[in-house]
Amino acid sequence: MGTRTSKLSSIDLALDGLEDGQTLIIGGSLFHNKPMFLVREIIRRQIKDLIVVSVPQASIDVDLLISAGCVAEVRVPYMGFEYLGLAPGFRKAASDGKIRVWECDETHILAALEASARKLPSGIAKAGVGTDVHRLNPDLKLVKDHISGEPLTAVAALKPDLAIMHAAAGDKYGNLRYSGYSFADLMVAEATRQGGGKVVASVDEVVPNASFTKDPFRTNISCMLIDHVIEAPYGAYPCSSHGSYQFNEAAIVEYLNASKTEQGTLDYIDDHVMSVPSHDEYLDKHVNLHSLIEAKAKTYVD
Amino acid sequence: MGTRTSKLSSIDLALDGLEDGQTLIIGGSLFHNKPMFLVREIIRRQIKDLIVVSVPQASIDVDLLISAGCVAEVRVPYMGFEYLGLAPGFRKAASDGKIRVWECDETHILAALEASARKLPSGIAKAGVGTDVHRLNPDLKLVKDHISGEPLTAVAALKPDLAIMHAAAGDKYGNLRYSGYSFADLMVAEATRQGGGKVVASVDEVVPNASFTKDPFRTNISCMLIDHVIEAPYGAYPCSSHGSYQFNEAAIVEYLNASKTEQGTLDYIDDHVMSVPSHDEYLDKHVNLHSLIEAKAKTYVD
Amino acid sequence: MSIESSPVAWPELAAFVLSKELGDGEIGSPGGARSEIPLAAARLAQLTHAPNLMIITSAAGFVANSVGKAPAPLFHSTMDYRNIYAGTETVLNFMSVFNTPRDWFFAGGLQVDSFGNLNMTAIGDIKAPKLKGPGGAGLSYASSVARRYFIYMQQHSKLSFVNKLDYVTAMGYGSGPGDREALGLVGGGPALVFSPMAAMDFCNVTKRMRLRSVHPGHTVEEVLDNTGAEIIVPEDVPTTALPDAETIEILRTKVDPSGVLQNLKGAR
Amino acid sequence: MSIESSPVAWPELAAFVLSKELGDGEIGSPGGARSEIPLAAARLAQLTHAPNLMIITSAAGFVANSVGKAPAPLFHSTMDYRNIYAGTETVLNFMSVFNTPRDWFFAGGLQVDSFGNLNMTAIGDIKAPKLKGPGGAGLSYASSVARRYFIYMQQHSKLSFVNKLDYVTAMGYGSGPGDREALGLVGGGPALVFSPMAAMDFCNVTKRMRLRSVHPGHTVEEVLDNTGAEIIVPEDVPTTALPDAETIEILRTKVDPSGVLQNLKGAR
Repeated sequence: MGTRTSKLSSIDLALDGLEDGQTLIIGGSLFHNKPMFLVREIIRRQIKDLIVVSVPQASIDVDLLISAGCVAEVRVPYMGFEYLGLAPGFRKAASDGKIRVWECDETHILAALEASARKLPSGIAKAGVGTDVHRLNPDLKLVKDHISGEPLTAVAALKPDLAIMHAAAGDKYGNLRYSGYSFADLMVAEATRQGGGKVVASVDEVVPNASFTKDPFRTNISCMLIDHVIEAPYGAYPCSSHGSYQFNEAAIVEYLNASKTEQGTLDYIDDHVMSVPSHDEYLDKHVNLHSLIEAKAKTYVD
Repeated sequence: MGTRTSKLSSIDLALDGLEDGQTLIIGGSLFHNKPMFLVREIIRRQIKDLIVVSVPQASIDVDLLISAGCVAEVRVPYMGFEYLGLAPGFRKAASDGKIRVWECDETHILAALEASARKLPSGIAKAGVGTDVHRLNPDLKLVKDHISGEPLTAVAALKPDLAIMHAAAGDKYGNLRYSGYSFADLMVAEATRQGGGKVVASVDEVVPNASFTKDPFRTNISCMLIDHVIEAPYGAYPCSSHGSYQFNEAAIVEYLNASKTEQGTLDYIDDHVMSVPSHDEYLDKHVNLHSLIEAKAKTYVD
Repeated sequence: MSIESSPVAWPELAAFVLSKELGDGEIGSPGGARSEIPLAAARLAQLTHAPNLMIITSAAGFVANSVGKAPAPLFHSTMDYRNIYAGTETVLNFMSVFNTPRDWFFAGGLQVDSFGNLNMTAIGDIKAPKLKGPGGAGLSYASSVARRYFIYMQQHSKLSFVNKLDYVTAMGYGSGPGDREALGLVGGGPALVFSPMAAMDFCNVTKRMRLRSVHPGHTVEEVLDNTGAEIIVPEDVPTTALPDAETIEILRTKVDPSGVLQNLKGAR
Repeated sequence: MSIESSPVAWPELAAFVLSKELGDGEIGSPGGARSEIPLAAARLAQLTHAPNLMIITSAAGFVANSVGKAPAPLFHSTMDYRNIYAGTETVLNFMSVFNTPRDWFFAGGLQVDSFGNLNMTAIGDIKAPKLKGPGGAGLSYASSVARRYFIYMQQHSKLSFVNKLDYVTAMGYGSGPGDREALGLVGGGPALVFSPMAAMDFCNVTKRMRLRSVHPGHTVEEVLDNTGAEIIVPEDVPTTALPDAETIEILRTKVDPSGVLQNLKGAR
């Protein structure tokens, strides 16, 4: 009898094949479950001209990639920092014409991902009808419904080259479990895997396979969708691993403040990414135990 | 401060509005989670000419409705008893031309339900391309994809008038939890609710609302999709409540054997449905404690 | 009495006014700009006149009802994990979020016009915009399906209330009656616009925005001076009613016990 | 040695032959007629040459791998709850079942033709069929997307192997090479047909069914006498190889410890 192959990978193996100009999709939403360790690794590799996708919301993950010069096109329905403000890198790059913005609604991206997941050529959404989005984004096609003839938006299947996501726990075969909400990560993995791309997950903790078999209803993403698992404790930091530890608001505000000037942005990227070649070094330099204890405590209410 | 309204209903209230010719969708699959108590109630009311939908599989639920003369049209991708054989009532009625059969693939029904759930006019599937199904079922339209132009099957949103389903546990507001797999029940509830129909669930046990708030990740169907909850212990019998008790194979074989003759079918319906006007009387007449203990035990392996 | 001297902070007034729009048994999503306010509005409605109202926390898939539950703090974000403790009974899988009813939702925008159309895309030329907005989010989706929706504008100015949007991100009433129906938009369109100065609804006949009430401390003239959109002004425009003491009590002890609304930037 | 006198029952032979078709790291669904056999085939593959193979139990959404787990009995149905104990690591939500890879699946049919097209709909006039089949199930879907698939025919007769189907429920190779590609069917089509008498594959060039091996106790002549479809018969047709003792041991102690396959109706 053979044994199963472990998908626990080095970062080099996991990001092998990632090239300039590819389509990268990032899991999580807003400040939650963002695979920030993997984002920093991509920046360190100085990959250029990425088409970056995230749904429903992106914040520091995509903004940092933009500021670091990795991005040619943004496909994100909401790029911003919610109650903390707008996305500085995104705003500036869009105003300077340095990135293309693929204007869209959540349901356009989801329809495109779902089409890929189901091996269908395209998906449809009602969103867009009556708006300017078809003019702004020619990939969104105004069509007539096959049956009723009413106007709809059609969009081709979206097949990312690489998906990155962060879960609270995983086993060495790639099964993933989240403590809180998993947002669109399952659809992200399905669409990428079915579209022929690669799916890489970082996890706060590698747990035994038995942890999944004893309660398979709790598994959020099956190992069959995952290519590589990397153990990266606090790998979402400064974002949350939803339900495990809260995002660090002060650390996110630090990014926003730094991003007010070009030099500030460069300094931030140097300080938080380029000068810390490994996750361990990042944690040593930027994350103190006290803030982690607080981040854990902040997932509860009295 | 007001109080929340209970959705615990009498069977009369729950089935109020069900009329001849309406579209009825039934949850569960094969021998599992079939709301047999509700099926028997519908037969007792002698509703006629129903369009009956179930996905992916139906067995004794739909077959009994057909044999009892309640059905005009069947929309079920697989009508049969799996390893126990073909569906006797369905086969006979189809051969005699007494029912219409809406030929289809699973993905056609799912696309039609999903369209309703999303308030879209239609859904698409690749299934059907290269087959005779478009000729046999004019509701399935062979179309060209909006983007690629390749052939696809389009199907209009399906909006059932009434959905019936069975869960292991529910609270009085309509939150539902299954012990095992919930098959397509969530989509059934979503499509029916979003399409303007009514959703009725029987549950083996009514549990406190706190049972859902303490682990909301385990809730299979939200109360917002459910109109009526009826407590009916062993309400799926002789089918399983998946993970709670196993289906009773002997009781299903009893139906198959009885269905070999017309008189046998009539006698079965009289014995199991018409002569037992309430669920309590049904349980008293047809279900013994020993078989329930066995059915529970059969959900485990050593 | 002006809002400055009133017993409630401005976000509390917003939550109160919006809560009154929500009916019992309805299902909807807070969200949009400043989601603390719509989330508070929905919880306040549950704890006052709408005990059967169900909240879906937008993209986080938590379905909640606070009635009879221990009070939980209000958080800035509907995606905060701690909303799990605020009466969450179901966590929807992500795709199911889009398969559930929306009797209402809340929207924000960079610009709104007099037919309730919204711009979240950009101000200025799209190739080099003066202000790039955060994007369409789920506004176009939700505005197409929701039975009705509420627009929350963070600023009331001639730049935000305009006659012509730079870009239409989500369609309200288009250019007037019949436009939604002609395009097959099943939702009913915007019902109310709330700004720091006033509340506006839409005329049933013309579908044009109409001044409904002016908040304490503001005047009709002031509103019009700051509105670039052509709106209907009835002869009598009442002052926005403040919540009574009992409602304030519920708001401050059960909906927002930690005073998030009172301490929002610009709350007073 | 005939199958009657062989050490394995006929469903065991089927499970063995099919298991050898499944590659390591693949993902697929048992199911179809007599799902005990494909389920056993997949588990046997996991426990022999394909430890990374993942089983999706069709419409029940259980994703399983038996390697290193305690043996669990084989059940007649892939929907049986007790499959949860057979190495299930994930339970997919129902719609996700259709968003996952299928390197293979198993199909059955009332009729199959020489290009692997299948009829599950009916025999005879559809308005009053001689035999109404159970319906299309998910055959058309799965046959359109799966990388390849296996057809399991319960009977080998001129009524089940035919030149022209009464109805096409799922398309195999249509009427020959290029038909699938022309219709945009991304899956590769049928790879193997297994019957009580023989195993058949498909010619790479013509896409026509081809006799691959004849089971112990049967002859090429017998197969052709019972085949209504025009199939390719190579000069040398080997006898279907039986499993070795070690494989039988694994099958009987780990895959099917309660002997479900040996006791299937018509197993001997």
